[in-house]
Order: sequence, then structure tokens, then C-alpha cells
Amino acid sequence: MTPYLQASAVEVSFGGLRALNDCSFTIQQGHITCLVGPNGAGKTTIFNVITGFLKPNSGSVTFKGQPLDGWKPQAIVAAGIARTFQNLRLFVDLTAVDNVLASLPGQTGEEPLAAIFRPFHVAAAQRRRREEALAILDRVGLSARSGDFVRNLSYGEQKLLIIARVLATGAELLLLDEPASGLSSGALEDVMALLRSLRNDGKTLLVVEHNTRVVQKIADDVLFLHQGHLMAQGSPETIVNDPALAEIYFGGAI
Amino acid sequence: MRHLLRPAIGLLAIMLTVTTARAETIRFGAILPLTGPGAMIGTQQMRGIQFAVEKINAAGGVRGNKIEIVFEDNQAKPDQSILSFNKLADLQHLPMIFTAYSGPSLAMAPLATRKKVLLINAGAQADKLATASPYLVNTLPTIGDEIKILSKYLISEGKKQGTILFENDAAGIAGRDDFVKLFPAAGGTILSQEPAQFGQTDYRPALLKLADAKPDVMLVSITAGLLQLAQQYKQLGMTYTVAGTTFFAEPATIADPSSEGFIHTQVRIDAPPELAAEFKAKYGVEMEFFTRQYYNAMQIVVAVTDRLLAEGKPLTGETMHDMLFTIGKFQGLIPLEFKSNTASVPLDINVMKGGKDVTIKQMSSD
Amino acid sequence: MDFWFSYIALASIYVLLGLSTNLLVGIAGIFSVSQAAVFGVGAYIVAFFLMNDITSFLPAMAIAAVCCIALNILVTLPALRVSGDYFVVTSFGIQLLATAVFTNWTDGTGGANGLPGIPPPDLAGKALEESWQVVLLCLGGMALGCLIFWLVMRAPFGRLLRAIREDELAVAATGKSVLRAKVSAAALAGAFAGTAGGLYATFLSFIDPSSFDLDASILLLTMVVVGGARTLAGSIIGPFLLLALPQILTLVDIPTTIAAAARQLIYGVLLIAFMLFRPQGLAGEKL
Amino acid sequence: MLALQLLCNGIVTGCALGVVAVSFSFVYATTKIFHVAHAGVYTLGGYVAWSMLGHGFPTAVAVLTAIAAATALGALIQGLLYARLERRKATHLVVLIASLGTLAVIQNILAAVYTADILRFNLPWGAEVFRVAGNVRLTMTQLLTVVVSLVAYGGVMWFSNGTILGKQIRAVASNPFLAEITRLQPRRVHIYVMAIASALVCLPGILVPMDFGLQPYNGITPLLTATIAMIAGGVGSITGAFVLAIVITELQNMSLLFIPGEWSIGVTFFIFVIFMLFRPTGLFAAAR
Repeated sequence: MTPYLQASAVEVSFGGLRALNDCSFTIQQGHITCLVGPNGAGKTTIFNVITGFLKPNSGSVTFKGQPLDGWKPQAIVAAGIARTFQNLRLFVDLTAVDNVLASLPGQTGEEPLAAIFRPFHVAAAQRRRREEALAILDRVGLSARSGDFVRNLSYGEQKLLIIARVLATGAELLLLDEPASGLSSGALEDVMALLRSLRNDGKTLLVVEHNTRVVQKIADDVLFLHQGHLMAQGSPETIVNDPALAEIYFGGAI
Repeated sequence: MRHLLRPAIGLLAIMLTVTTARAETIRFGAILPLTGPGAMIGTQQMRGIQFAVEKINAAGGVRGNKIEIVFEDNQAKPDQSILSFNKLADLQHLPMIFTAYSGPSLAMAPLATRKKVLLINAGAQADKLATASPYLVNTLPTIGDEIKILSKYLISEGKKQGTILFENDAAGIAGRDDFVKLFPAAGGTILSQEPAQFGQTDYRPALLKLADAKPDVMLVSITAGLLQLAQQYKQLGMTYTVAGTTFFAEPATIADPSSEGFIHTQVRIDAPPELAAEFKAKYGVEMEFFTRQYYNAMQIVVAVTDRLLAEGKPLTGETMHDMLFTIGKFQGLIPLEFKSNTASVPLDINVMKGGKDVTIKQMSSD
Repeated sequence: MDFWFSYIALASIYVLLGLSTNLLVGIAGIFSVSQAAVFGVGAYIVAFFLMNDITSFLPAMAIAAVCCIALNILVTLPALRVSGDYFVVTSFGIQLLATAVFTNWTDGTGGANGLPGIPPPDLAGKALEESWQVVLLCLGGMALGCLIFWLVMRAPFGRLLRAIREDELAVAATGKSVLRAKVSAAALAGAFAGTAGGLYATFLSFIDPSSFDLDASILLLTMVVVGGARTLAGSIIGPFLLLALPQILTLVDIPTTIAAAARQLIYGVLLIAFMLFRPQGLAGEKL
Repeated sequence: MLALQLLCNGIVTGCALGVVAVSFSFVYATTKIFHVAHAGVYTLGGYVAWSMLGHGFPTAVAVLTAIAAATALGALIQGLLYARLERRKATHLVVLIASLGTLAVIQNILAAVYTADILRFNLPWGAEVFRVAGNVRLTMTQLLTVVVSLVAYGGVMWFSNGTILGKQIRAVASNPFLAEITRLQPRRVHIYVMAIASALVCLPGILVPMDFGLQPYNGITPLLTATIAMIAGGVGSITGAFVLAIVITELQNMSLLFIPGEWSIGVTFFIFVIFMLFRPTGLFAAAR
């Protein structure tokens, strides 16, 4: 059986710095896989490589058996992989629902000709797509705030919105960069519940997470990255309870 | 649409005129480049008009009426000129407007015909100005007229191998085109030509390249930066003759030793020394060629106005136009005659010698 | 032709240019200072077709629009490759290059002397000789431009452009092609500029390179900044206000010797003041 | 002969523009501000010097006053305008437009005070002609321009590499955030940078008009050439900016041998646009 997503011997270096060093792993469909490791381990870099924002010096990534070498980000999204950013990168001057709408694929009126020559058709299509976007907002529990500008949302709400936005792309594999960091415990529970329900709906999740408690609660599988290399892979219990890894994670990080 | 707009526009126009106009004041317009790269010459022209008006008003005005000029800045651009023209013609109903620069004058010419507003140009010399509109009157000959005389003179002096340094704008190119046509017609040969950008005063590369063709004479067709050109010519040790048109009449250039031997045609327009001194005392600068031209043009306008008032005729573009040709001959700073829209004026061949501009031959532009 | 007529006609033309600049600078974030060059190409093309009696007005306008679409895509291509400030210099260079072509390609453009005697526009075989007809035509052009701008900006395309201006990377991450959107914006801006050029040439009946130089590009930028970036209202207010400003100022009593410089000075002060205290312009959004 | 004289003239003009490029690059590399108003500072210097000479002050006093005025203007622009905009987190576009506005203000104040006429420096010694290398003729002003420019270039190199302030400036340029936490106070450093760059640009601002005359609207062309030189040379490289300024001026001058002069500016920018498309990081960037 072909692995769902496989990274093989990926190397990335910036100047003299090796961000990823012979990094190989696979993740399974329908799982929540957590990517852990100390700062600078290369977690965000692997996201950049998978989503086409960064070309690896060598090595490759395959998705459902198909190599993604040299693909543009939009082609990778179309293939079914979408990501979030650690610093969110929401469109703060747009409303919540517009943020979601901006991510819905294949809209009529997305190029000027249709917008000019078929205005009524475009408007009708927009009404339908808006319903769709509202449904996605409802899915993450933000339907009450759909018309609000992003800059007026709380941090927790913004974190939910970024998930709504990545859902809107229709991707089946979601790469989430620290979706739970900096949240209050209440909001944390909401996010974790959401992630689990996404998995139950058939999405596959690759999540960068620092909080071991969160990892233990949501992860089906854990990848431990250190100095750009995969140190260990296993269930949350085995990884969290490995004293050698804990030493690297807590001792080495400081 | 028209029914709605007309009253509103009329009302506004009345409001605006009431606030600014005085009953006994005769108002004319002037559309000149007062900002941007053309501002240097535009300012000289404006001063000429201002100086003349101040003197006339100090002497009691024209038959007791004070003269006032409404200045408009067109930045030497045709679109600004159109806006300004329409403002002066429609909003302020001025019968006569001074203009300068070929591009703007040519752009306004059709409007002047349509609205019967007299345009007086005392600065631009493009050949097309001669026939652009019956309402466009030029008080100085076109460049073509000057180049024709200059070419003949140069050939008669045995200078048959020519090069051209021209400013890359309407006025400079007009001079080049005329020389390319008229110099060979008079028996000469054009060896090469080089442009200079308007406002750009580094002429060395062009001077050097032209010198390489080993000419007898270089025609210079530029409107600004002549002094810099003369100095660079001298510094580079050039020996060919430098020839030009009326644009050469810059006191600072003439006074500078580097311009020794420059030949040019000169629309004769001398200011009496006392007048020039008075001007200098007032404005702190020399009374330059364009200042004198517009001073002179203002005298023509005053003569026309005076005669119209004396005959009790209304002061409109049409009456002024007709009266100008009825009078025909004027004596301002120079004798000047309108046989066509372009005045016949005395034209001299001058040589710069020992800091002075010396006339060596007197002719007329026709 | 009444003063107000020519004011309205010119302002309408500049609104089209304002929309073009706004699309490119305000919305797509491509800081172009060469829009006047594209404007000029449109003007020269229409002038060429009408003066040589090759086509009537509308086909000439269509040809100009198509050429300017292609041209604008070409001149904004560097923006897709080099970053902000570098593109400004590239754009300056393109503007100067265009001015050099307008001035020196005498056979095509009449050179620095310009092209006088461009025939008036015609519709359905009838020449629009009356000035109010031309004004109505310009107003019509402006209205059409505004309608298109409005339609486009309320469609998903508009939202996509706004998103791109905020965060290109995030847009790429949602699977949209930033390149395609920017090229589309450039194309639309080119069509606006080309049409404006055609109207300008037929309205003034005379064009020369001085109307399409760097100063014109900077004036356009000032219009968008003062009016307000990224909104329809801003694109309309800016041109109408800035074209009226010199006329209003002449009614104020300033010594004529410095009036002209003072006017330009006020443009400068306006630019600084708006950037310091109201970067969104009179009716726009934050730049 | 023609080629040699063209070459020498190119070096003179190129050196002057080189200093403009170096000073602009200094500002741009440190503050990331596309300081178009630098052209205004350049122009102001010349006018101040001209004014002082006109009032009978000795040349040295005139030049020093001009430098002081330019320095003050530069610091003021940074302190009153750019710093404020930065505090408001203004985008690049906003700062650039404000800078364009500042340029318009400076130019038009000068035009209002001094008129738009070409003003001439009345320094007879400046026009004295020297024969160099065979039959190449250069004026005193031109020779002085080369010497002063080279000294200025050397000075900047020494300042940037050999002094503490220069090193601090480079630190701020390479990483303003890091500089902030190490208490280098980027804001103050930015004012220093603007002041120094303004003093520098004042030198060609006086020397070039001594040769070609003063005009209020004439600062933009040298600045444009200078920015091209900076970018083509690689942002942050002092030598790159200086050398490329000379190369570009030479290209402009020498192209006269092969093509009509009206296209020489066009050709320069055409080369630049091509450059931008294929090597946008600049020639000297790799050497850094």
C-alpha cells in the first residue's frame, strides 16, 4: 500500500545552517499526527517543504504515491494539502466570512471578465458560496461573528477562524502550525474538540504542537524532530515518556 | 442638460467676477509656464508683461483705465493650457490672452478660432504657428524665417560643413528641422546632429561627438543653458564656429568671454538703457530677450486697446484682432508690421565680440 | 466649450486613470509610477487610427484598450519578480523610456512637436463636434469605468485582490494564484488607462509627450492618495479635487511671482499631510 | 581622442553621482526608506553655497554652511517625518509618497525663493583648464569633483569599517530588531545616518552645479541614476554603488559613439530593466 504522505531524505539548508537533515517519515490517512521537537528543530520548515513554499536541496515528498517535486503552492492545495501559519496571517481588514470566502476554491467571478460580463450570475453564485462559508464558520463555532472584522476578534476566535479558512480550501490533509498555542484552557478545549471532530469527519491532520498535554489528548501518532532529523516516531505515550527525548526537549532547549 | 447647467454656470461666473473685478479695470490673460522645467523662460516672459503693465498703470493707464493681467500657469503642458484658456475665456471673458511655447499655443489655436479670442505669442517660433489660427498672432518670426537668413549668411562666409546641437523639445527640434532643410538648400552639408535634454546642462559629450565630424559650423538650437554650453565649448578647446538664432541673446552669455565669436540671427528688440536699468532695479535681474518681447507685445496690446477705446468700440477678441490688422504697423521697442499673422520685424546678424553683441548685418524677417 | 465642460471632461478622463492607478497601486500593491506612459500609448494609438482615417472612434478605442492591456501586463511583469522599492525604480525607468520613445519616434508620434488636429470622436457615423457631446462621452466613459470597477471589486476577484494586498503568502497558501490575479489587475488597469488616453486625445485634439511624462504619473498618484486608495469614491474625488485646486488657488491673492511654485508646494504639503495624518485619503482605505 | 575625452568626462560625472549613490545606499540599507527627498537635500546644498558666496563669504565658509544646512535638513526629515511614520507602522508606499511630497516641497521653496532660472557660480578659478593625459581637457572644477568624490568614498569606507558608530550603523542595517534589544537605539542611529548621508550628498550637490549651473528641479535625474547604481551594485555595498555609478555614466557617455544621443537615457534604463529581470540582487551582492 502506498503511504498517504511520505517524506524521504529531505535536506534543506539556509546558508550554512541545516534546517532539515535527511528527514524521512510517513503519516497515515485519518490520523492526527503531532509534530514535536525543540525550537529550531525544523517543524515549520517541513511544512514549507510539503506545501511547496520551499524547495528542498534534495529529497522528496510524495502524497498518495505522487511526488510533489517542483509543484507550486496552489497546485498542492488543489491536490488536497492545505496549511496554516504559526502567526496566523489572517486577512485582518476583511470580515470573518470574507476570510473563509477568500479561501473557497473555484469561484465564478474570480477573474475580472466574468465579474464584468455576468454580474448577476456572479452575484447569485456568491450568495450560494456565502451559505457554504457560513456553514464552515458554524462548523468551527464562529457563526455568530461572521460579519465582524478579523481585527475585532479575540485571539481564540482568530485561531478558530484560521482553521475555518484551511477547511474552506477543501483539502483533506490539513497542516496546522500550533493551533492551540497561547489559548486559555476553555478555548483550548474547543480547539481540541474541533480537531478530533475533523478527524472523525475523515480529515487527516499534521499538527505542530508544543503542549505535551494537548499532544497526549489528540495525537494518534507523534513525530519527534530534532536538528532537522526525525529522532523518533510512535504513540504519544511512548514519545512523551521517553526520558532521552524529554532531556532533548526540555533540557536541550534551554 | 444644457438648460440646467447654463444658469448655474452663469451665476457662478457672476459671483466670481463680482468678487474680483473692478469697474474701471481692463483685464487680459497670460498663459505661461510658471512652474516646471519651462518656468525659467515663463518667468522672464511674465516679468516683461508685469513691468509694462506697472509702467502703464503708473502713467494713468489706458485712457484712464487700469490694466490687469490674469496669469495662468500651464506648466508648458497643452492640457493645462486648455483648462486655463477655457477659464480665462469662458469664466472671465477676457478678449486677449498672451501665450508662449509652441505646444500649448498650437493646442489652444483651434479654440481661439472657435471662440474668437485673440492669442498673442511673443515667444514660440515653431513654423506651424504661422498658420495655426487667424486669431493667433506672432510678434516674432518663426524659426524657419531666421534659419533661412542664417543659412544664407553662413554659406556666404564659406562655412559649408554643418553640424547641429539641438534641444530635444518642440522649439529645439523645429530649429534642427529647418536647418536640415534650409542649410543644404543654401548650398551646405549637414554632417551630424546631437540632441540635449531640456534642462540638462551637460553638453560635453554632444560637443565632443560633433567636433569629431570636423565641421565648419555648429548650429545650436537650445532655449536654456547657453552659457553652460559656451563655457564647455571653450573649455574643450573647440574651434568650429557656433551659430544660432535669437535664442542666443542672453546677456550673461554675451558678457562671458567663452562666447567670443558666436554668430546668430537676432530679432532686433533692444531696450533703451534707462528702461533696462529701471527693470533691473525693480526685479534684480537683467531684462532678457523674452522679457523685452513680452514688454513689447504688451505695448501692441495697449496701442490696440487705446484705439478701440478712442473709437468707442467694444473690447472683444474680434475687435482687437481686426484693429490689430487695421493699425498694421507698431512702434514699441522695435518697428513691427503685420502683413500676415506673423510680424515682419528687423532681423540682424550678430557676432559676440569682447563681451558685446555686435551687429554685422541688418535685414528684415521677410 | 465652457470652462466647466472642459473641467468635467478632463476630470472624467482622470477618474478613469485614477481607477487604473488605484487598481494597480492601491489594490494590487504594485507601485507603478508609469501609468502615464500607458495612458500616452492609448492616446497615440487612437490619434493614429483617427488621423489616418483607418477606423472610426469605437474600434480605435477597442484597439487602444487591447494594446494597453498587453503593454500594462508587460510593464508590470517586473513587479512580479522584483520587490517593492526595486520595482519603483524599474517603473521610473519604464516611464522615462516611454517619454524617450514619445519624444524621439517622430514618424509615429510627431515627436516633441506632438500631434495637432486629431479629429473629434464619432459615434454611429456622426462626429461629436459639439463640446457638450464630448463631455457626455467622457462622462459616459467614466460611468462605464466606475461600473466596471464596482462590479469587479464586489466580485470574488475584488476580495482576492484585497487579500493579496494584505498577505500574498497567505493567499498562496489557500490555493489561489497570486500571479494570475495580479496580471488580471494589471490588464484591467491597462484597459482603463488606454481608454482614458483615447478620450483625452480626441477631447483635446492635440497630444504631445509632455502630457504623459513622469510629472503626470506623479499627479495621478497624488490624486489617488488624496482621494483615497482602493475605493470608488476615492478614485472619483481625487481627480475632481486636484484638477480644481489650481483653479481655486488662482482666486486667492498670492503674489504672481511665487504663486506657481506655491501651488506645486501645496501638492507636496498635501502629500505629506495626508501620509502623516490621513493615509486613507478623503474617502479611501488605509494604504 | 574623442573616446578618451568622453571617458574622462564620464569618470568626473560618474564620481559625483557615485557619492550620491553611496549616500543614498547608506540611507536605504540602514533605514529601508526609499528616500526620494534626498534629491531635494542635494539641490538645497548647492543653493545654500551659492547664496553664501553671493553674500561675499569665503568659499570654505559657504561650503561648510551648505553642509550644515543639508545635514540639518536630513536629520529633520528623519526626525519629524520618517520616524513618525515608522511609529505609526506606515507601509513602504506611505513613506515613499511622503518622501515624494517632501521633494516637491523643497524644490518649490527653492523655486519660489531663487526663481527657476539657471544660476551660475561665479568662481573664475573653477573654469581654469588643465590638460591631462595627452590632449584631454578638464577644468579645475572637474578635477576637484574627482578628488573630493574619491576622498568622500574613502571616508565612507573608513567610517563604515573603522569606527564604532559605523559598525553600529551596519549592525542596525543588518538587523534592526536585534540592534534594538542590544540597546543600539536604531531610531537615533537612523537620524545619524540621515545626517551623514545628507552631508555627503551635499558635496556633489555643490560641485556638480559649479560646473553645470543650479536649477531647482534638477535633483531627480542624478538621484535616479544613483538609485540604479545602488541596485545594480547590490544594496548595502558601498563600493558597488560607487563603481556602478561610474559604469552607468560611462555607458551613457560612451553609447554616444554608437547611437544617437536622444536614446542614451533610454538605453540606460532599458539595460536596467533587463538587469532587474535577470539579476535583481545586483552585481556586488554575492561578494557580501
